[in-house]
Amino acid sequence: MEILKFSKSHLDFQERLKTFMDREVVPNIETWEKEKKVPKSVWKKMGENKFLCPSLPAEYGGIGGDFLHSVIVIKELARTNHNGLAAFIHSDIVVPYIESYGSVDLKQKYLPLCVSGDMITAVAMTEPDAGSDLAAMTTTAVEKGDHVVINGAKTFISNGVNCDLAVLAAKDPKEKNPHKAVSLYLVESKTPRFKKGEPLEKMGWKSQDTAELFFNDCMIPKQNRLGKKGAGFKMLMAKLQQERLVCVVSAVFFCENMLEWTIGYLKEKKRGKKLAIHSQAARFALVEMATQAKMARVFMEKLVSEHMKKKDVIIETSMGKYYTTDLVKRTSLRCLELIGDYGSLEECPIARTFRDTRVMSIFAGTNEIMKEIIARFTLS
Amino acid sequence: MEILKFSKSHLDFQERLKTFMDREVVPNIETWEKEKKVPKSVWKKMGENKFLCPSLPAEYGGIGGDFLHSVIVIKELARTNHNGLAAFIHSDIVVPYIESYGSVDLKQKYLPLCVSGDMITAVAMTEPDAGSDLAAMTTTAVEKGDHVVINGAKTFISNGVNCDLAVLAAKDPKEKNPHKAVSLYLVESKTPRFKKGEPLEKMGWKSQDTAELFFNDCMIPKQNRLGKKGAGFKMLMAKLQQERLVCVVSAVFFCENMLEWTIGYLKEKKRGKKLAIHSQAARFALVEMATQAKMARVFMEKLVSEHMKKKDVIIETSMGKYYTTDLVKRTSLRCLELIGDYGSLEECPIARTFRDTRVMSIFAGTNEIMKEIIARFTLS
Amino acid sequence: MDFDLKGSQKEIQKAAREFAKGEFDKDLAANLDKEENFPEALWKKAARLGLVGLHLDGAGLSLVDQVLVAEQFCAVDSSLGSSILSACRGAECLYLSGDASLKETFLERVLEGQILSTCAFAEPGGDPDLSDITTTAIQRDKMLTLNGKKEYVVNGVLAGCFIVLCRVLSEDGSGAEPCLVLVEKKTKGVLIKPKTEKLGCRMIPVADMEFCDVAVPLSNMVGKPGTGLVQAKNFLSIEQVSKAAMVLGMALGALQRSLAHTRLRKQFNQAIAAFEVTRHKFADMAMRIRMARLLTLEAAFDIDRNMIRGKHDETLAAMALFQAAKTAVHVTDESVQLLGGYGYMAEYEVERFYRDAKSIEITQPAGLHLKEIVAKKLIGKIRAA
Amino acid sequence: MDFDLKGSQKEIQKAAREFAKGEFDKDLAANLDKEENFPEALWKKAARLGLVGLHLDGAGLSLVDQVLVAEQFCAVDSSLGSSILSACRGAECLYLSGDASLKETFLERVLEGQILSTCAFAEPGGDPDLSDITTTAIQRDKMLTLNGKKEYVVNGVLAGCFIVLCRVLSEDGSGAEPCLVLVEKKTKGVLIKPKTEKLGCRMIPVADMEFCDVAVPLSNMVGKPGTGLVQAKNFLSIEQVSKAAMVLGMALGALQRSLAHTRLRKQFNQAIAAFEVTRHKFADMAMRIRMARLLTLEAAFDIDRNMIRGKHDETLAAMALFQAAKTAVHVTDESVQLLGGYGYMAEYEVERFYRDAKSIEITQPAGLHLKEIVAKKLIGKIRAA
Repeated sequence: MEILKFSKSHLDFQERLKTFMDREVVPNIETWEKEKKVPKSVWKKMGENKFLCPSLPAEYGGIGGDFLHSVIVIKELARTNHNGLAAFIHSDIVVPYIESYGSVDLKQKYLPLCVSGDMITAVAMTEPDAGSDLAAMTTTAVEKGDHVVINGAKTFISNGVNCDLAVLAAKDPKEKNPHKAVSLYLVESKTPRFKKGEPLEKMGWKSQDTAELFFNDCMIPKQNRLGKKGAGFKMLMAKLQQERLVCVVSAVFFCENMLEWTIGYLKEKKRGKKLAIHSQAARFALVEMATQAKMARVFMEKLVSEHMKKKDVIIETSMGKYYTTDLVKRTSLRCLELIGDYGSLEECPIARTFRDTRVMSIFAGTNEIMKEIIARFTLS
Repeated sequence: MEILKFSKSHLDFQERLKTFMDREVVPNIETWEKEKKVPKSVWKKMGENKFLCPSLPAEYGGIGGDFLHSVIVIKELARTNHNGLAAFIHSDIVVPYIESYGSVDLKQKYLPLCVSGDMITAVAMTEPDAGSDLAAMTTTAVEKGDHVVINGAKTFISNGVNCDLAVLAAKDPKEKNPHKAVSLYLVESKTPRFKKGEPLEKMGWKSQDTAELFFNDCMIPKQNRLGKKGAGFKMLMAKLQQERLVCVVSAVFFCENMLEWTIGYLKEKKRGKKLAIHSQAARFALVEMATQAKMARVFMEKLVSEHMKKKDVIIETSMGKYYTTDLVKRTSLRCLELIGDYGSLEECPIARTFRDTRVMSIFAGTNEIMKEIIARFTLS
Repeated sequence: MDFDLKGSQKEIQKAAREFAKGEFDKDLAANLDKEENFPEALWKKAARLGLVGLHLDGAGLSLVDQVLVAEQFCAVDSSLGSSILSACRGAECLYLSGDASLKETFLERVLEGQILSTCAFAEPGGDPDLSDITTTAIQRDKMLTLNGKKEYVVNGVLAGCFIVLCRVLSEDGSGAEPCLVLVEKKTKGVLIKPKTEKLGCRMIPVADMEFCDVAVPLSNMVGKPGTGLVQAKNFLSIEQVSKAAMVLGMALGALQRSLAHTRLRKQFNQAIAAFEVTRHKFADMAMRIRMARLLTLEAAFDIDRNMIRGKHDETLAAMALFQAAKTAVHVTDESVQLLGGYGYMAEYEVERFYRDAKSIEITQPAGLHLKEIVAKKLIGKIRAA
Repeated sequence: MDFDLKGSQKEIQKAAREFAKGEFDKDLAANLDKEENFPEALWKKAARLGLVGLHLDGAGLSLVDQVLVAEQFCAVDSSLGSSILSACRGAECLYLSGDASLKETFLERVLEGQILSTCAFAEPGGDPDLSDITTTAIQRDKMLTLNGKKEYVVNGVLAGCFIVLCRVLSEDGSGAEPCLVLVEKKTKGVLIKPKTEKLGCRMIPVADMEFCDVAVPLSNMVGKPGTGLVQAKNFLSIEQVSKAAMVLGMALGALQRSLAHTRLRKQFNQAIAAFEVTRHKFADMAMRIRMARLLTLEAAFDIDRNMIRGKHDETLAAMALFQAAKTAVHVTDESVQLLGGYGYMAEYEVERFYRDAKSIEITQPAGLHLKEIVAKKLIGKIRAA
């Protein structure tokens, strides 16, 4: 039932990545979860091993791969069952803005650093009072001569503490049309008057340095704007397909991993005279979850395949985003029910997956927003 | 998001079929629903127009098509919103037994008549006290010299009243191993001591002549056996993939049709100051149903594609069978909720679809049986 | 707080069960369902025994009793039960707000099983909250002249009297206050267009109606002008509870049938009821029925105690119907599945229970509207943006 | 049948609400959750006010009162509430079956907030119905010697006394009748292995236990040998109702928080609570809470009235916990979603309510086992094939 075809070089890449994860990531996760972030050194090692931005061409130091490399990274990160080292946010969500909309100068300056892991990136879009509602954004960017002055605050920013470079969405306060007011800027974290908050206390993504960012008369060079002035909204829209697709891919792998673990556990777990796996109710529950995961997998693969052919599948990807992130939540809830007492301890990996995946139906546009979008495009 | 590729000749076939349905089928459905069967003449016309058994080769009068022709027939039949003229049971479920397991003589004798619509076929497997449990079958076939004597009763037989030829499953009473006891026989309906019951009163499939069949010392020639003696169980198993796939294909099209109709209705229906389609709750409900239908569609197309490559996808097809027949039921229930009062009248097409599709999670192996099978193959 | 039924309640329950078990015939039900006929003889018999509208018989409303009867009737037969119970539909308006003369002329005849009654509130394309009623009753001297259209009127062709929600206007067009007016079927200008071929509840006829210059005496007003909407909503609350009880009965009846079937029938050498998944389906059904039933009884209790003072909580009835209907559709659907091929056959009844429950679930007041009633009170007014 | 609370019940409800609102501190809760600590000071204060184990204070069980308190506590704070309410876990066994001396020595100290109590029933790999208990208590003279393992013992490290389900044997190995025995923590041979890093209810410690030749006086038997399983099941019924009440409180608390948030917060120039889909989510949550709450109160009522005579319906408690937990997980999950990004942040509390509710839902007695209790009675014995 496979749709995606992985080449020998993809599989080699995956093997190297697996080894890397087993050696450099898995043994450190518990520490990172307590420290609420991953060390920058592991990003650097990811870069050294060519696991960051795999689709960038050789001129920037990349391996000139394709989106299947991204799928592999997402898959192997899901296997580690943590989300601190959120490489896909950097590689597949943030850096593509620079690649697609940056000037030649910006690309030559920053992309090699993104590939090498010297610079970790973040996208600064969400604000305390404007979640999915871009029109309500209040961060301002006023262009003055060769500079741009930024004021405002952003929240829920993944890689917020570690980031060296942020793609920032801000509004021209003079432009009244909200769809023409937003521009995107590259802001280095060492810029004066750019302050980062502490990592936020969250239900999950414990090792993820999600934070608030503050800009107080923060001044950056004008050439750090990505694309045309006022084109921010369009650029954000154009990148949504890949951003949501990343969520779909990740959600599907988390579903598969949870099922694999839970089946293994129930095959070993005694409940009185019989093994837990021999309960018909448990078996049906597993079959139902496996069926939904299988259908989601086929759908995900088809989406990836269409995306790689540059097709517009934004509606279908939005469907996938809401459906699979809801599925991963339901799968975690139901696996925990089957596991029982042991699932109430953090020792049980599904406890963490439950906490970590819960955010997926909230970020990158809540599932309610997904449904609104789909409705607008299909019912009008 | 398409996976299946239809050729020009497929599309021509579909156009001809559409015209045929509009002319010969749709205007008569209400009458057929009241009469509890369709006239044999419409089967004959289907045959004359080459819509029966499209995958049979020219030597039997067929057009030498492939399973995509079957998909087209299922789709266009679903569009008529009735199930009396259950051509896919004949073409894709029953006749394949003859094609795969019949002797040269049997094939030459019967297949041309199946293609031409002179003979309507049925599969006689289910018994009053043995639903999905083949081992509990009690109909016996005793081979005596050149003949076979059959005794027993079958129930819930689709095309039961109209059928001219039945593929009958019966047991050798001397064989104790239930998996080796069953053989398949071709029984012509004109055979003495083969009696048909009246069409059964059902929740739906009103124009379908589902009936009981009775065999009382019914004698048929020994050469009417399909395949080897005692190989019935294996043959039934081998044909399950296509039988269940037919259910999946049909269920998906019924989902799509219901959604299309319901969206159209809500776009016209006034509820006080606004149109029903402007209710956010209704819109989300439609989006959720459309998403599931879309995912099921992609899964179905992938299954068809693998099936056509002769791959073993019995597990995935069983997943599809339970999931899509459950989905079609849930879709009908939810569409009726959105439609409201009008849905409580038979005039509303969804009322009939609701009644008709309800049987899909029961026939061809109940959904509980599907889950048992999937569990056995994936959790052991 | 006390969850036990009183002695008198248990007696009523028993009387209803015995009547239904003794009188409801399986073949009759199958036949009436097929032919879309009302069980006239059974209705009259039930009325003679005081089982029709028994909640309107005492010193105050006793909807709890009515709920108990509805459950028992519909458990024995979903269609016979629901049609008999709907026979005096709307008589509650007469009971609560009709004057002595209306009560004598109509309410008594309804309770005695001489005529069927009903309400005609909803209009084509109207808002489910009835806020945009356009049917008018122009007042001149002692007469009202009605004009307007109503849709999906339950008991359509059969009812002898209709309680119509309209706006009463003076001759000069002023006023337009919502009011209930009783219209007899025989009155000139009352047009009834039956809607036949129903999906479920086929023994309960439904019709669209049109009033063309229908003249009725002023004394046919049920309550004063201006009270129409409140009265209509009160009735709808009562109806929501009654319907909730009916569908719960259907759920119980389906559960009993599927339980009996699966206890007897074997698959793979084991009774179907012995499989864990089957067992848990039953547990699930039993839990849902029990919860929806408590909610329905609470709503009935609240109406009995508080409606007369206008202090009942209208969200309870909406909750009860919403949940009971959802439960009943689930349980009847699951019962069809548990009976397998037999479940799909008319002879085994559960498919009819399923169609009946589904029909009640989707006909107004239903679904989104019921949720909106609950949400409105819970969330309250939100300051404008 | 009467759905209104009595005056005394309303007073208890109010007292519990006032205590929780006055004493439960948001930062304290966040901190204790993080550090996995028990709110000792609050527990003692609640005990002093008679709010710990108040159902064991009067002439008979009054679990309905306990349900009302649990709801109020857990609505104000899921973790503080549930941990305080679990402090006297198992004291019901002493209340129902302990002799005067056990009551004086232990029950009073538990109710006064001097020690925590708990039950230790389940064993590693054991059947959820406790039919295969292997912990033994060998009787010699006036002493019992306990050996065996227990798992997931609530209040693990903290409890001063454990009520242990074991089989009492004579020295020659005969007997093996199930019995409850009270074991003090300080007794030699009691090994406690804490299980830390919990997913939810992190203020309630849990531990595995081992008894190695633990000697306790014969007078520590709670009830007679042979009554252990019945007593254990009675306690589990009580616990099921208590847990149901706790999770319902959590659901209520989450609902209040998400309602407040969405009424204030705007998206696309409209309060989130004004969107139809949001409104219907609230309607749905309110309905489910109300139903599960009725079921929980009915189960408590039934136990209060009938347990002492052994005539209670044990399926009610199982139903109540199953449905209440399902409802609470749904409502807290939905609340996280309604708060969006904030819902995922610890500061906004609902994620903690969600983890707490989920933890209760999945720890024994839970899920499949509860359904089996219901199914067993509903379906009854089926003739063997």
